[in-house]
Amino acid sequence: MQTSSTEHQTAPTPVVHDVHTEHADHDFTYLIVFVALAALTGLELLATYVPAIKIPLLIGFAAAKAMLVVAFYMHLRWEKRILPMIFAAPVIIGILVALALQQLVMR
Amino acid sequence: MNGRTLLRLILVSIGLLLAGLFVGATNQFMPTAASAEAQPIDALFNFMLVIATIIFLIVEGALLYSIIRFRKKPGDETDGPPIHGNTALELVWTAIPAVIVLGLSLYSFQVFADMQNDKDGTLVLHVKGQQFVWSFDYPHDPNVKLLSSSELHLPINVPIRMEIESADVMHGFWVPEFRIKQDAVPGRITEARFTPTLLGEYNVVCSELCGSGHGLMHNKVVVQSQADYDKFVTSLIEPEAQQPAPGEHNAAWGKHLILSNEYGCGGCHYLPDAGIAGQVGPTWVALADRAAGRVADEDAKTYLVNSILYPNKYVVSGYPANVMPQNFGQRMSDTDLNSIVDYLLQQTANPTANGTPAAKSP
Amino acid sequence: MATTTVPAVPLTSAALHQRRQWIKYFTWSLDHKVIGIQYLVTAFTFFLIGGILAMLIRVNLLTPDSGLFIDTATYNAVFSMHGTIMIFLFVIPVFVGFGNYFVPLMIGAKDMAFPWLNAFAFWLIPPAGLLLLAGWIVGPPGAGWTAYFPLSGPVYSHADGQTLWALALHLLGISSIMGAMNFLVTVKNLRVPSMTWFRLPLFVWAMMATAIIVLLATPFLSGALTLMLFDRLAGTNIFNPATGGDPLLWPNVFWFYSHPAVYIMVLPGMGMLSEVLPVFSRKPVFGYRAIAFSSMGIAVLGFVVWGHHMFTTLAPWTRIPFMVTSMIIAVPTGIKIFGWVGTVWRGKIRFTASMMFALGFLSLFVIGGITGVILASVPVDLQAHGTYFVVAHLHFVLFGGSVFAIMAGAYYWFPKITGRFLNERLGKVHFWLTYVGFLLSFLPMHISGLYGMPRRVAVYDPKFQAINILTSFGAFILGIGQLPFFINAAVSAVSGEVAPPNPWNALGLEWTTSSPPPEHNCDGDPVAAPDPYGYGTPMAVAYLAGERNMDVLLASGGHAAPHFAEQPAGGDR
Amino acid sequence: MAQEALHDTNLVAPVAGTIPHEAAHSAHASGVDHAAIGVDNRKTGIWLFLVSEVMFFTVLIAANMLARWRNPEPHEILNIPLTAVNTFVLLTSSFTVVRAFSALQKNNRTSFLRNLFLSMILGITFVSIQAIEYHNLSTEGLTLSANLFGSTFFALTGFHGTHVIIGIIWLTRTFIKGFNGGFSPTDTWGVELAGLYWHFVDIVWILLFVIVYLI
Ligand code: HEA
Ligand code: HEA
Ligand code: CUA
Ligand SMILES: [Cu+2]
Repeated sequence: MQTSSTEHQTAPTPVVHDVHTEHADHDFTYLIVFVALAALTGLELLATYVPAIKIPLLIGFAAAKAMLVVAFYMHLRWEKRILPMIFAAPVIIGILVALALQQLVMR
Repeated sequence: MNGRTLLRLILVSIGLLLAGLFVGATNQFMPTAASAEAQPIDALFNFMLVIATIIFLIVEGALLYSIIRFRKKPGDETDGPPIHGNTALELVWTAIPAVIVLGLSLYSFQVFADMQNDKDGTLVLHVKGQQFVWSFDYPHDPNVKLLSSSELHLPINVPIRMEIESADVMHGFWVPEFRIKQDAVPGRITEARFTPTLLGEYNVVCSELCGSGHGLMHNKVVVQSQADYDKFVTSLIEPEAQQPAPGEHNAAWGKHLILSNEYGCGGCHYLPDAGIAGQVGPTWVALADRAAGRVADEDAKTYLVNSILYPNKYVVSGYPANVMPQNFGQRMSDTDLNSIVDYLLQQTANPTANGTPAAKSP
Repeated sequence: MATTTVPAVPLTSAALHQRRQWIKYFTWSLDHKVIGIQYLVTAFTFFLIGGILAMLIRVNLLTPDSGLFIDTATYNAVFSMHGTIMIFLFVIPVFVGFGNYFVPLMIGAKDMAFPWLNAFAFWLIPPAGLLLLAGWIVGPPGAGWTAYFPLSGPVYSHADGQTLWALALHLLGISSIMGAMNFLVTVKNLRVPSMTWFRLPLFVWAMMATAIIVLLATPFLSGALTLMLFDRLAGTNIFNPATGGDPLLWPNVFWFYSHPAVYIMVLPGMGMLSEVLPVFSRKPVFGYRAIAFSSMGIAVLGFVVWGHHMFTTLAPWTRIPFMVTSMIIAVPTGIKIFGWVGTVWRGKIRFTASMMFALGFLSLFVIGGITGVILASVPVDLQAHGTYFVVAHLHFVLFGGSVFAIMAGAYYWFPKITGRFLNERLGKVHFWLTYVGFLLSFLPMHISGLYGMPRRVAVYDPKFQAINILTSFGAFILGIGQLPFFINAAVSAVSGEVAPPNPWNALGLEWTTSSPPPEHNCDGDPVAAPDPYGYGTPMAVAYLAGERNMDVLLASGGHAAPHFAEQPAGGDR
Repeated sequence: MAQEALHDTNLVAPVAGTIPHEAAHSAHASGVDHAAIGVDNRKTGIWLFLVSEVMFFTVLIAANMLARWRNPEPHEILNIPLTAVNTFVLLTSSFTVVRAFSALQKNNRTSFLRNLFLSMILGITFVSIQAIEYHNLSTEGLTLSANLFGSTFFALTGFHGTHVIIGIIWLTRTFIKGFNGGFSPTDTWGVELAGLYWHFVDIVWILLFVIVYLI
C-alpha cells in the first residue's frame, strides 16, 4: 500500500512488515495507558457530581479513553496511515449521523 | 473557432433554448392549479422542464449524432483518435451543471420559503387520517358541538393551515390540484399550508402506503364561497338535544360515533341516516335485515360484532378482504362497540322500526 | 524477450476441455470464478421471479378496480416482493457476481483475498431468497420495500412474512458487508504490484466506491432491521408511537442506508459502461481520472442526501439541506455522462448487442437522472412524492440504468465467462424489445404521476385507465423481450459460437487470458501497463492491425512491453 | 522492468500481459495463499469489519439517545457503581490482552498464556456482572418491553454483551491454540486479530458507559 496516491508511477509497496512486529517494546507505554484509562474513569465518576458541566466533560473523557485504546492498544499510532484513515471514516460519519438523527426525529 | 462553427453553435443554442421553452410553456403535465401555491410551483416545474429539455436534447443529440455519424464504416477496422480527455472541456461540463443546480436550489428554496410564510387571516383546520379514510374538523364556537366531516370544505381565497394527525399508520394528505402534500405521522401533528383559489370539487388522496385500502383512501374536497362554507359548518352542528351521552347499548351514541366519523366507518360504508356515503364496502342500508343468517348459527348481533372485530373472517362475497382495519378489537371500547351494533340493528328496510330516517345530505 | 507464449487457439480449446462440470456450480467452491457464476445465475433467477411479479402488477392495473387480485392486500404483497427481490436479490447480487468474476482478473490476482468468506457470503443469498419467498406461505409482507413503521409493525402487519422479510434482508446485508470487505482487501493488497491506483480499470474503481458505500451504509440497515425484529418478535416498542416510540426513526435510518444503496445499485453498472463504451467505439475512455474520482464523489455525497425521500415527512426547514446536496449529485454524475458521450464522439462505433445496451443506458439514465433532480426540488416533490412519477424515476435509473448496464456487461463478458458468444441477432431482438417496451411502459408514468395517480395502489381513478393500459402493454413487450435473453444465455452457454480469448479486441487485463480463464486465472504473473486502456494509441493501432513486429511497435509507441507480443490474437469480428 | 521507467502515459500501449514468473515482482499477491502476504489481508480485513461494526452500533446508540430525549427519567434506576466496576474490569482485560501480545512478541510464553487467561476470566466477569445488573433491573421493572428506554437500553447493551461473549470465545480459542504450542514471535497474527476485536468491544463499552449511564 503506497502511502500517497500521488505517486502514480511508483508501484505499490509489496507488503512491508509492520513496525510493531519489529519487537519494539511498548510494555511501559501500555502500563501508562492503563493507568490513564483508570484515572479517566475515576474522573468520569467525579464529573457526574457537577451536573452543570458534566456533559462536555464526560464526552471529553470518553473520547480521550477511546482514543488511548485505539492509538496504543490497537497500535493505530504505529500503523501506516491508511488504517487510521479507514477507521476515522465511520467514526466521523457515525457521530454526524447520530446527531442529525436526533435533530430530524425530534422535530 | 472559425465564424462558421460559431454560427452553427449559436444556431444550435437558440434551437435548444426554443425547444426547451416550447416544452416548458406548452406541457400539460400538471392538473388544474387550484391554489395560490400551485402557480409558483408550476412555474418552478416548468422552468426545470426547460432546463431538463435542453440537457436532454444536448445529451441525446450528441448520442444520436455519434450513432449516425460515427458508426463504423464497413471494412474499416481502424481505431478512433487517441483522445484521452480535455481538461478545459471537462471543467466546463463540471461548472455548468454546478451553476445550474445551485440556481435551481435557490429558486426552489425561494418558492418553498414563500409557502411556509405565515399569512394573515389563516384558517386552521384539523384533519385526521386513519385506515382508510380522512375526517375533518372545523374551528367553531366552543359552545356548540361540531361533528367531524368526511368531506373537506374550504372557503375560497382564505389561507388555510391544516393540522394533520394520524390515528394508526402513516398517511399522506395530498390534493393534486393544490400541489400540496404532507404526511400524517402517528404521534405528532404536522402542518400543510395553502390557499385555495378556484371553486370546484377535488379529491384529497392518500399518498403514503397505509395498508390494503391505501388506494381506496380518498375524500372529496369542496372549495366554495365563504357563505357556502359557513352554511356547511353550521350544518355540522349537532343540536344540543341530540347530543347523546356515551352509554352501554345506546344506539344514539352509536349513531353519533358514525356521524362524527370517529372510527372512519363512513369512508367505506353507505348509510344516509348516519350521513355516510362510502362506496367501498357493503352498504349498511337495511343491514339488520341481512345480518341474521349470513353465517349459520349466528344471530344478527353476533354477526355484526364479529364482523367488526374479525373483518377478514366475515368478508361479504364480492368485496375485498383486508381493507377493513383489523384492530378495532384494540381500538374500540366495549361501550362504543355495543352502541354501534345496537344502532346498526335498527337499520331495517321497514322505517317504522327506526323512527324517522333523518337523512342528512352532506 | 517473450519466453512464454500463449498460443491462442489451442489454449481456448484446452480451456473448453476442462470445462467445469455443472454440478460444481451447486457446491461449496472457493474459486472466485465459480462463485461469480453462482451469483450471476442466482441473481438472474430472481430477476425472472421479480419480473413475473411485475407482470402481475401490470395485469392488475389494466383495470381501475381491484382486477386480478380480489384482495388488495395481495397486490401490496406483490409489489413489495417485486421491489425487494429486484433490488436485494437481483441488482445488488448481480453486480457482486460480475465483480467477483472480473475484479481479480482485472487486477491480476489469483483469487479474492478471502475465498472462504467469499463462498460464505454467496451461500447466504439462496437461503435469504427462500426465506423471503416463504412469505407467500405464512402470509406475505405488504408494507412496500421501504417497510415504513407502524405499517410494518406487529399491530398492522400480523403476517409472519414481514418478519421473514426482515430476516432475509438481514442475511443479505451481512452477505453484502462481507463481500465489500473482501473486495476492498483484494483490490488494496492483491493487485499486481506494478498496478498503481491510476492503472486500475474503471470497473475496479467503481467496485471500490461501491464497497466503501456498502461497508459504511449497510450496517445501518442491519441495525434498523435488528430493531424492527425486536419490535416484531420481542414486544418492544421502539418504532411504536402508541407507547412512546418514534415511527420516524425507521425512515431516517432506512434511507440513510437506502439512498447510498441506490448508488450501490448503479455505480458498478457505470463502471461496466466505462469498460464497454471505449471498446466498441474504439477510442480511449474520455477523462479516466474524472470518471474515477466522480465515483468517489458520488459515494461521499450519497451519504448526505437521505432526507430527499422524506420531503413530505420531515419538519419543513430540515428539508432544505437535503435538497441542495441531492441536486449537487448531478455534477459528478454529469461528469460521467459527458465523459461517456465524449468517448463515443468521433469513435468508430460497432453496434454489438453489448454496445446497444450501453448506449441505451446512456439515453435512459439521463432521463432518470434529470427526473431525480426534479424530484430533489422540495416544492416539486410536494406534488410528485408518492406518485407514479417516482415509480417512473426509479425504473428509469434502475432498469434504464442498472439493468441496461447489466445487459451490456452480460453480452460483453459472456464470451470470457463461458468461452462462447451470446447470439448477436437474438441480442439485438432483446435490445429492441426491451428498449421500446421500456419507453412505452415507463414514460407515461411520469404524466399519470404528476396528474394525480398515487403509487402502490391496486385500485385507481378510472381517468387513468388509458395511460395504465398503455403502460401495461409496454410492460408486456418488455417482459416478453427478456425471453430471448434467457433462451440465448441457456443455449449459447452450451452450443454458442466459440469465442477466442479476446473477441472484442479489448485491451484490459482480463482479456489476456484464455476464455474461459484457467483455474489459476493466467499463466505467470501479470505485469500492469502504465495505462489501463489506450485505444487509438499508435501502438494499439498497430496491434489491432495485426502488426506484431516489435520494431514497428517500438517505433510507434516508444516503449514496447515485451508481453505485448504475447497477447493472443483477437478474432476480428 | 522497462515499464517502471515509463513516463509518457498517453503514448504507451496500455496492454498488460503475462511475463515469465522469474521476471515478475517477487512479492506477487496470491489470494489463497495467506502465508505470502495474507497477514496484511487479514488485518485490513478486520479493520474494515470494525468499520461496519461502528456503523451498526451507531444505529443502536442513536435510538437510545432518542429514547432519552423522550423520557429522561427511567435512566435513574441504572446502577452506576456496579457498572463502574464493570467498566474497570473490561479496561483491565484490554490491558491484559496487550500484555499477552507483547509477551508473545518477546517469546515469554508463560506471561503470554497467563495474561490471555486473565483476559478471558475478566471477560467472563464482565458478562456475569452484566447478567446480575439485568436481573436487578428487571426486578425493578425495567425490561425489554417495559418502555422505550428499556427497549433501546437492552438492545444496545445486549448487543454489546453479545460481542463480549463472541470475544471471550475468540480469546478462548486463541488461548487453547497457544496452550497447545501455537503462535510464536514471528506468528502473532492470530493473537493480534483477537486483540483488535477485543479492544474494539472495550471502546464501545467506554462510550456506552458515558452515553447510557453517566450522562
Ligand atoms: C439506481 C438507482 C437510483 C439512482 C442512480 C438515483 C439517482 C437520483 N435520485 Fe432517485 N430514487 C431511486 C433510485 C435511484 N435514484 C429509487 C429506487 C427511488 C424510490 C424509492 C422509493 O420510494 O421506493 C428514488 C427516489 C428519489 C427521490 C424521492 C422521491 C420521492 O419519493 O418523493 C428523489 C428526490 O430527490 C430522488 C433523487 C435522485 C437524484 C437527485 C439522483 C441523482 O443521482 C441523479 C443524477 C443524474 C443526473 C442529473 C443525470 C446526468 C447528469 C447530467 C447530464 C448533468 C447535467 C444535469 C443537470 C444540471 C440537472 N430519487
Ligand atoms: C431493479 C429494480 C427493478 C426492476 C428491474 C423492475 C422492473 C419492472 N417493474 Fe418495478 N419496482 C421496483 C424495482 C424494479 N422494477 C421497485 C423498487 C419498486 C417499488 C416497490 C414499492 O413500492 O415498494 C417497483 C414498483 C413497480 C411498480 C409500481 C407498483 C405500485 O406502486 O403499485 C410497477 C408498476 O407498473 C413496476 C413495474 C415493473 C415492470 C413492468 C418491470 C419490468 O421491467 C420487468 C421485466 C422483467 C421480466 C418480466 C422478467 C423476465 C421475463 C420473462 C421471463 C418473460 C416471460 C414473462 C412474462 C411476459 C409474463 N414496478
Ligand atoms: Cu392512507 Cu394510504
Ligand atoms: Cu435517494
